[in-house]
Amino acid sequence: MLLTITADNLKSLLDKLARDSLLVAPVLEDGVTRLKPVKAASEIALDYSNTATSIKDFLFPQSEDLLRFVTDGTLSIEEIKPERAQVAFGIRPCDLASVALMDKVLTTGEYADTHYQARRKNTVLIGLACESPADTCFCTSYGYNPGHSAGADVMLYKDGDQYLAEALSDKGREVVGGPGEGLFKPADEAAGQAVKKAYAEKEVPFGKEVDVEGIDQLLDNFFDDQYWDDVSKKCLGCGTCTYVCPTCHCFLLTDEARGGEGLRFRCWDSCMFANYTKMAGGHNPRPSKKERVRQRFMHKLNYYPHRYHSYLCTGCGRCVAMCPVGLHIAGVIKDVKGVKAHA
Amino acid sequence: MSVNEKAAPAAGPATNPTTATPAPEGWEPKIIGFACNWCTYAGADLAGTSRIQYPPNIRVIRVPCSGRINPQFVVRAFQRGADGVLVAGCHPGDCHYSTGNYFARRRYLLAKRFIEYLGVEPERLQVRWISGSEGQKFADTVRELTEKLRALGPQRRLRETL
Amino acid sequence: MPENPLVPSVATIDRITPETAASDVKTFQVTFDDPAVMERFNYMSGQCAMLSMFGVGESMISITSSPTRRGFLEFSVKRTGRVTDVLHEAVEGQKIGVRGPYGNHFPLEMLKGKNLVFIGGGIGLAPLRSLINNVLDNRKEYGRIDVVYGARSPGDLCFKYEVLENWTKYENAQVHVTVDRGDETWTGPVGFVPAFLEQVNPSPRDAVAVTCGPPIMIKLVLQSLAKLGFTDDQIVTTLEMKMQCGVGKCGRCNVGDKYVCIDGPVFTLSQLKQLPPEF
Amino acid sequence: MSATFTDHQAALRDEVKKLLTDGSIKGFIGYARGRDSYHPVPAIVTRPDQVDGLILDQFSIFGLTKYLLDYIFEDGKMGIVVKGCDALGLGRLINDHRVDRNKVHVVGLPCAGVLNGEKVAKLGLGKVQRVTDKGSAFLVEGDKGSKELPKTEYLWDKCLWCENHNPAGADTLLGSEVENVAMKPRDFSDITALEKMPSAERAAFWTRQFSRCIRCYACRNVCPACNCRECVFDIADPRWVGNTVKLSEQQMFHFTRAFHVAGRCVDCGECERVCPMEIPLMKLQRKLQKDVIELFGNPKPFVPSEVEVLGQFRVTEDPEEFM
Repeated sequence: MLLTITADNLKSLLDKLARDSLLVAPVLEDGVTRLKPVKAASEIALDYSNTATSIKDFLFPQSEDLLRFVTDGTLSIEEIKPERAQVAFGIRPCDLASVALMDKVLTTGEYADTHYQARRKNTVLIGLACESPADTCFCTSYGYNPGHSAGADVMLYKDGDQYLAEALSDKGREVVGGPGEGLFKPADEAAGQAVKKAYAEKEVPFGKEVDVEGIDQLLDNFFDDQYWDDVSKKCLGCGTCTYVCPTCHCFLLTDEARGGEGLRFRCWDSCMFANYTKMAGGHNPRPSKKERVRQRFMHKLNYYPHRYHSYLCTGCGRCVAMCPVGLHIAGVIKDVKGVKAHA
Repeated sequence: MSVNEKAAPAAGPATNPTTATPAPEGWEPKIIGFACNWCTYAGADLAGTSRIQYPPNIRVIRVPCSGRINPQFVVRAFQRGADGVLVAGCHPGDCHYSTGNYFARRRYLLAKRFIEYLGVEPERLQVRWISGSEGQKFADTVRELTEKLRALGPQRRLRETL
Repeated sequence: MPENPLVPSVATIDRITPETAASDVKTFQVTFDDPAVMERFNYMSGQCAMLSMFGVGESMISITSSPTRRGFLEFSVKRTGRVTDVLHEAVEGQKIGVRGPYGNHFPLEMLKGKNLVFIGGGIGLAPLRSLINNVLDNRKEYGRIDVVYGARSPGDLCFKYEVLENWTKYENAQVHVTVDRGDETWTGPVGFVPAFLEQVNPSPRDAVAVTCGPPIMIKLVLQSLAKLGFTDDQIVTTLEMKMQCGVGKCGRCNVGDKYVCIDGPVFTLSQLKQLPPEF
Repeated sequence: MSATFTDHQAALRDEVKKLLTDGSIKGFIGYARGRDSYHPVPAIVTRPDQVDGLILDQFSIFGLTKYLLDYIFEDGKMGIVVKGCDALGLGRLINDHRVDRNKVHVVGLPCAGVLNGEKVAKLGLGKVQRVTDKGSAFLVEGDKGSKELPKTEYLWDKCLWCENHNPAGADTLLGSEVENVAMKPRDFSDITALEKMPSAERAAFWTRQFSRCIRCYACRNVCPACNCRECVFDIADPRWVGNTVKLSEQQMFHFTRAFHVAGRCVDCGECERVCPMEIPLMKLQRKLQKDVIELFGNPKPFVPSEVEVLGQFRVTEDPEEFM
C-alpha cells in the first residue's frame, strides 16, 4: 500500500528513530556527505547525489571484532557477536541493490558469514529514490533505476514537499506502524504509481553511455588480452576503488594482542594491494599491477557473474568519481567493448 | 556504527578531547623516557647511586643515541598509555657518535611542534639534554614533568582502544 | 563448535615430530579439547584446516593424517612465515586454534581400482601422505602403487619412517626416492623428481597420477607425465594460494571464478587447464 | 597573457611521435581525455599510433612523475610532460636516487596556473571548446555557455602562490617560459589559525578528519616524496601500523606519513586532491613547511635539494630549545 509522509513528519519519525535506536543517515561534514550515526534529524543532510561511502560500512564494517582471546598459559576464546539494531536512512537505489549482491556471497553457500547475517537481520533499510543522479551515476546500465526499491524495508520518493512511502517488508511495516504510527497517510494509488514510474524512468545520462550487455561473455576469452597491460599502467595501486565500492567485500583476518590477551579482527582488504595475494614463502600469483587490475574487473564482470549470475557492480559511480587516475569500471566496459569490436 | 568511529560512541568523537574528564581515583601519571645510553642513561644511573629522590612515574627505555628515537616511538607511547614522554640525550657537542643529537635536535624541533599541532598538550612531550654527570638534572626533569602531568590529568587524545 | 565459521576451536598439540635434519619441517599431532568437536571433525584426504596462533594470525595447512586413523589430526608444517615461525616455537601441550576442515579432497572414487602413482616433492608429500595412508589402509581396493618422492637432500626427506619403511612393506607397492644432492650416507638415486619419474617410468594404463610439491616441480612433473602418456584426466594435483577465511568469502584465493579454499585445492589437470594461469 | 596548455598540444604530439619513432624513448607519460573535459587522466603511450590520444588542457593538474618508478628496472628512456610543480616532484625522485635523470626525457610545460576542474565542472558550461588566457582570468568556452573565470577563484590554491611556473631542467620546452611571479604571497593563515586554537579543539579537529580516513593509501601512492622501496605501512613484521581501521591507527598513519615526508614534500598538493574522504592533508604538510622556514631559515623547503632539511644540521645556528 502506498503512503505519504510530509517532510515535517519524516523529521519527527527520524527523531524518534534516532532516540529509540541507532540511526545512521547522511551527514555533511567538512565537505563530505557520508553515512554516520546521528542523534537527531537536524543533523541529516538531504542534498546529496550519493554518500561518499556506502551502507557497506554498517553491514560489513571496515574492521570488526570477531573474537577475544586470552593466551596466558592456557587459551580461551570468546566469540564476539554484533548485537546492535540499527536503522539506516537515505540509502540510494544502487546501494540497496549492492546489499543483495553482498548477500549472495556472505549468506549463501555452505558457510554463512554469521556477523554479516546478524547485522543484516538487525538493520532496517530506509531507501530514498534519486532526485538528481550525478554525472558519474550509471545504475541504469545494470537494469536498476533511480527509483529501484528492491532491498529496502521502507522506500521513500520525494514528491514535491512531501514523500511517497512504501513499506516493503515486515521490518518496514514495523517502522511504519510503530514509530511511524500517525505520521503516514494513505496515498492516492494512481498518483503514487505515477510518482514511482517517473522515478523509474528518470534519465541517467552516464548510464546511456555505458552498455554492459554481454560484457561477461566478452570477457570469457579476454584474460590474455594486451588491453590489461595497457590499462593497468595507469593504476596507482591505491585501494580507493575497492574501499568506496558498495559491493567489494574482500577481507583480511588479523590479530592484535597486548600481553596475553587480544582481539581477532576482520578488516577490509583490497585486491589492488601488492601484499594481498603474497604468500608466506614469497610467491605472489598477482605480482604486478596488470594482474591486480585485471583481477578486480574480471571479478566484477566475469568471475562473479559466473558464480552468482549478476554483475558485481551497481553503477553507483563512486569509483568513477573518486579514482585518482580515472581508471574505473565504466571506462573498462567501454574499452573492452571497443577492443572486441575491432578484434 | 562505522568502524571509523570505533573509538567513539555514536555521539561523535568518542574520547571527546574537548571535555576534560577527571582523573580516576588513585591515578598516577605514567612517563616513558627514551634515554640515550651514553649520557642520559648514565645520568639516571647517577641519580640513583647518589640517592637523589625523584618520582617513580618514569619507565626508562635505553636507546643507543637520541638520534635513534623515531618520533613514531613517541606517538606510540602516547597511544599505548603514556601520559608524558621524555626524550633525552647528550648535550650538543657531546654525542658519542659525534652528530646523532644534532640530527635529533632538528627532528624534535619539528616533531614537538607537529605533535602539539595534532592536539597533544605541549607539556606532555619534553626533550632535554642530560649528561652523565647531571643526575640532579635528570631527577629535576622527571619531577617537573610528573608535576605538570599530574596537573594535566591523564592523556586521552592519542589513546588507543584495543 | 562456534557458530561463526571464522572462529576456531581450542586444540592441544600432543606431539611434535621434527621431520627434517634442519628441523624446518615439523609434524604436529593435535586433538580438540572438546571431544564433541573432535568427533564432528570429519575430513577427507586432501582437505586443509586453518591453524591459529593467537596474536599472530592463521595459516591454512593441509591435513597430513589419514581419516582412516581417527582420534587425532596431524599437520606437517614448514617454517616459512610469521605464523609458522611461532608454531615452530610451540611446545607439546600448548594450545592452538583449529578450524575446518576446508576445501575439496582427493577423488577417492576416481582412484578406486586404479594403479596409483604418487609424486611428491619436499613438504609437498604432506597432503599425499594422508591419501597414501588412506589407500594403504584399504589396500585391496586399489591396484599397483608407486610412490615417487624427492627432496633437496637426504636431510630434507620428510616422513622417513613411513616412506622408507612402512610403505615398502605393502604388497604391490613400491617407493622410489631421489634427492637433488646426495651426501656421504646417501646410496640411493640422485636427481630431480621429473627426470627420476621418467626413469621409474610408471605405465599410464589404468593409472592415475597424483602430484604435489613446489610449483616448479609440479610444472615439470606435468610435462614428464605427458611424455609418459598420462592424459589430463589421469593427473590430479593441488593448488596453493594465500587464504584468509577458508570459506569462500574473503576473495583472496580465487583462480578465475574458482576459490581454491572451497573448490580446490585438488584439481585434475583437465580442470586446471580451464582456469586462467594465475596461480 | 600567455599560451594555454592546449596551444601546445600539437607540438607535444609531434615531439612524442618523433621521439617514439626514432627510438629515443620507449614510452611517454602524458594526459588523455577522461570522462569529461574537466577531468583529464594520465596516459602512457608506447606506440606512435597512440600519440593522438594524448591531450593537453588547462585542467591537467595530475602530477605524473610517480609513474616513473614503474620503469626504473627497465632499459631505455621514458618521456614525461611536467609542469613547474611536477618538475619539483621529479627532482624529488632524482635527488632520492630513485629515478635516473639519464633515463628520462623531460618535456617541460610552462604553466600560468591550472584550473580547478572540480569547481569549473559545476558551472554547467558543458563540453569545453576553448580556454583562453585573459591575464587575470581564463575565458572558458563550453558548448552550453562561456564564462570568464578569475584566476584567484578558479585556479588550484597552490597555483596562486606558485613561484615555479617554468619547469627547471627540461630537455624540451613547449613554447616559451612564462613570467614567474606568484599571484599571492605564500599563505599560511589557515595553519596559523589552527595553531592558535586551544589544543583540545585542535585535537577534536584532527580526530574528526582522521576518523574519516579509509586507509586507501591514495595519498601515499600519488606522492613523489613517498618513494620508499618498501613502505613502512606494508611491512608485516614489525607492524608499525595495524590493519585495523580505528582512530589510533589512523592517527599513527597520518603522523607517520606526514613526518616521513617532512622537509621533502614538494608542495604539489596531490595527496589532498586525491583523498576520497577530503582530509585536508596539506594542512599537515604546510605546518611542517612553515616550521622548517621559521626554524631553519630555509625559505623554500619544497624545492628538492641534495641533502634535505632533516638530513643535515648546523651546530650553532640551529635553534636550541632543549637545554
